[in-house]
Amino acid sequence: MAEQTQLFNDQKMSVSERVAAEALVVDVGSFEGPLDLLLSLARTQKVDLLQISMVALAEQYLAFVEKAKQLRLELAADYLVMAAWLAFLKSRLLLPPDPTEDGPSGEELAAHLAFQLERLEAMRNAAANLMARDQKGRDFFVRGVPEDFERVRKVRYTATLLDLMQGYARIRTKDEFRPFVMDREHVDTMERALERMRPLIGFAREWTDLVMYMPDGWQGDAMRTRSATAATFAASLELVKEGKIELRQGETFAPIQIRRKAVKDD
Amino acid sequence: MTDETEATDLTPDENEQEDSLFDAPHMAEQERMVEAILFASTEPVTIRELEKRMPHGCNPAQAVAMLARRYEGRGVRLNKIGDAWALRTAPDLSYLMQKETVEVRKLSRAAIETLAIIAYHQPITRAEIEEIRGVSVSRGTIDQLIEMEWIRFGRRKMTPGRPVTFVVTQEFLDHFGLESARDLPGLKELRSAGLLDNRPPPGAGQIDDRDPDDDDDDDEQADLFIEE
Amino acid sequence: MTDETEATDLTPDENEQEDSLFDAPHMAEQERMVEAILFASTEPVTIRELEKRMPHGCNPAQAVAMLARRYEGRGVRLNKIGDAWALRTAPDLSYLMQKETVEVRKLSRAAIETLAIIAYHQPITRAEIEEIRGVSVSRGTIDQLIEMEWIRFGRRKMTPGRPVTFVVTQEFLDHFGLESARDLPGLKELRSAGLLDNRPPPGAGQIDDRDPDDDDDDDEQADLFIEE
Repeated sequence: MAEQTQLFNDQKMSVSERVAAEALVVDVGSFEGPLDLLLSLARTQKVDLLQISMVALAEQYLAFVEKAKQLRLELAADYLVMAAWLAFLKSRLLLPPDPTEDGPSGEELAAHLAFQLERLEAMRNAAANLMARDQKGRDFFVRGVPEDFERVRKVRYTATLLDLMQGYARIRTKDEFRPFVMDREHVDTMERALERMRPLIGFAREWTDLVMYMPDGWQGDAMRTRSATAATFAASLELVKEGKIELRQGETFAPIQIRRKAVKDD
Repeated sequence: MTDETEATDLTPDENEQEDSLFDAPHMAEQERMVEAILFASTEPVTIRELEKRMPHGCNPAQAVAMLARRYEGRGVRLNKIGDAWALRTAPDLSYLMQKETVEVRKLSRAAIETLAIIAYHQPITRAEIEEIRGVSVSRGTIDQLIEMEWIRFGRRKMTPGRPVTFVVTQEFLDHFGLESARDLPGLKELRSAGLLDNRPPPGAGQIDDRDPDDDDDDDEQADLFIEE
Repeated sequence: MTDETEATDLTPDENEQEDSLFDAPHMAEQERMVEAILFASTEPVTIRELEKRMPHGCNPAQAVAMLARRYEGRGVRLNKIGDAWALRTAPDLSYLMQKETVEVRKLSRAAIETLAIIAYHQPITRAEIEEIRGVSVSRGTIDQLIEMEWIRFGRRKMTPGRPVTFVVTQEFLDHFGLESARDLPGLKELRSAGLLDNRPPPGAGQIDDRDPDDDDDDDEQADLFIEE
């Protein structure tokens, strides 16, 4: 293979081309992959990329790889893959087409490679042209003092009529609830129940359902009802202990009733 | 250097300049230079500094004067700041420079209560509001409501000190869909509407009335902070 | 009740505004407004945005056109960037601006090429960029371009794997003084030379068994689907 390459090199490559190819080897690190290298090699042919001799290019490339091997340069795998592919391409281009073989012809493959090289070069030129344009911050400038739109974060406050009425209701009934502001919401306490019941039990000459001593507004919500019931019941037990009231229940789950303890008063 | 000569090809004005390599550029060109420099500069630029940056022999003071005339009555004007110059947008257009992002927030409990008291009792003095609320009314709350154009000053009370009163505005009535403040439901109606009975404890209404179970734990703390 | 009627008198501005609710300001005034807004902003401003910020009934497109004429040949010029407009200093005066120049981050060759490939081929997938450059595109390169706001993700391709695509941004256009990506230098020539075609390698079957024609169909379909 190397011999063959050498042969073709002698035939098809001028000395200067070979020297150029060899010079590139030293620089292998600066190439961005095989396509980049191929483009550099193609430029040494000094012809339009469309007229480039793919056979010659393949040979230049193979010579490059050969040289790298001699210099014991580690070539990345993709360079070797490209070398194998170019060797294949070259044989396709040089040998008469084998009618039994499928796939694209050597000419088609070569044309595509030429297209790729041409496209890469076109993109490089485009990139250079782009960077040569007038650029913001280098050739033209934006306003130095951006009076950037003052972002007025306008907060619009809103409220509904319901909020308003509830707010008012809250204030107008505040007196009743004022002492309890710091209490846990939804939780009635025994202390509160006691406070509520003490002034009332004086009037409880008759048996009255304990439910009557539940705080206003605590029915309806299951959780609050439960809490208020427990608190009221606990308070009633406390009052019994203090000897202030009597407690009775007709049967299981019947209403619990209380009455002022008659003994003391009478 | 090459920049300059290339540049002259770009603008026809500059061709004339070429003949006069040793003369200063035309005044029209000097005006352009001043314009570009002032536009791009992050700070006001003095005449001295302009002189330093412009080609030799320029008369920046004259160029600045020409530029100032050119911008007269425009959306941008040339301002003198100390002994330096800067291009700034015309002050009468400053309203265009604001980008409003409106964020809708619920009014604080203090504000709602104050507003409610004013609505139900107007005209009412600040002292009277405080008496009803049982806490002092912060200046901020009143200011906020005035700024929202929901309340405004009413006439002064003919009591000692002639305190100002507050009343609600048409804007307020519009917002709440009321024809007049007298349309506000009375206490009795509030009660029959269940607003008094089923009232949430203080603080709860502020967050969300509908789901009282959620804010069990927060409420006590919230209460501590809400009152100003 | 008298209070309420007084309330409306509080905002005098509204009276004036009311008159002009149906008449937009004069075109000369609209031009001033556009000038002030564009002048104040470092970013290009779209016609839509101008419309939003100007009083109701204005015709910013016409005002911008008038303004563009006014700034012709001046030290500052009005650039069209996509459907947005921005005032920028005239490039021929760049030699005066050295002071303003900000050190532009040096881009690697890979980054510059990748940028150009995206600009000329957009929307383009990473695999397609790699096919053109013949090497893999490092994440850092893409990240850098995204961070500079020169490229952004475009829509996904409707090909297997639905790869993301990259497109250039308005900031890219603004930076290079382009009105649109169609104005890229040499774009027409490259296209007519077929260098912007997505030409699959012959016998792509080695990698991908589908008939190359199939790909074309897919692309067309992709376009159909993307609209949603």
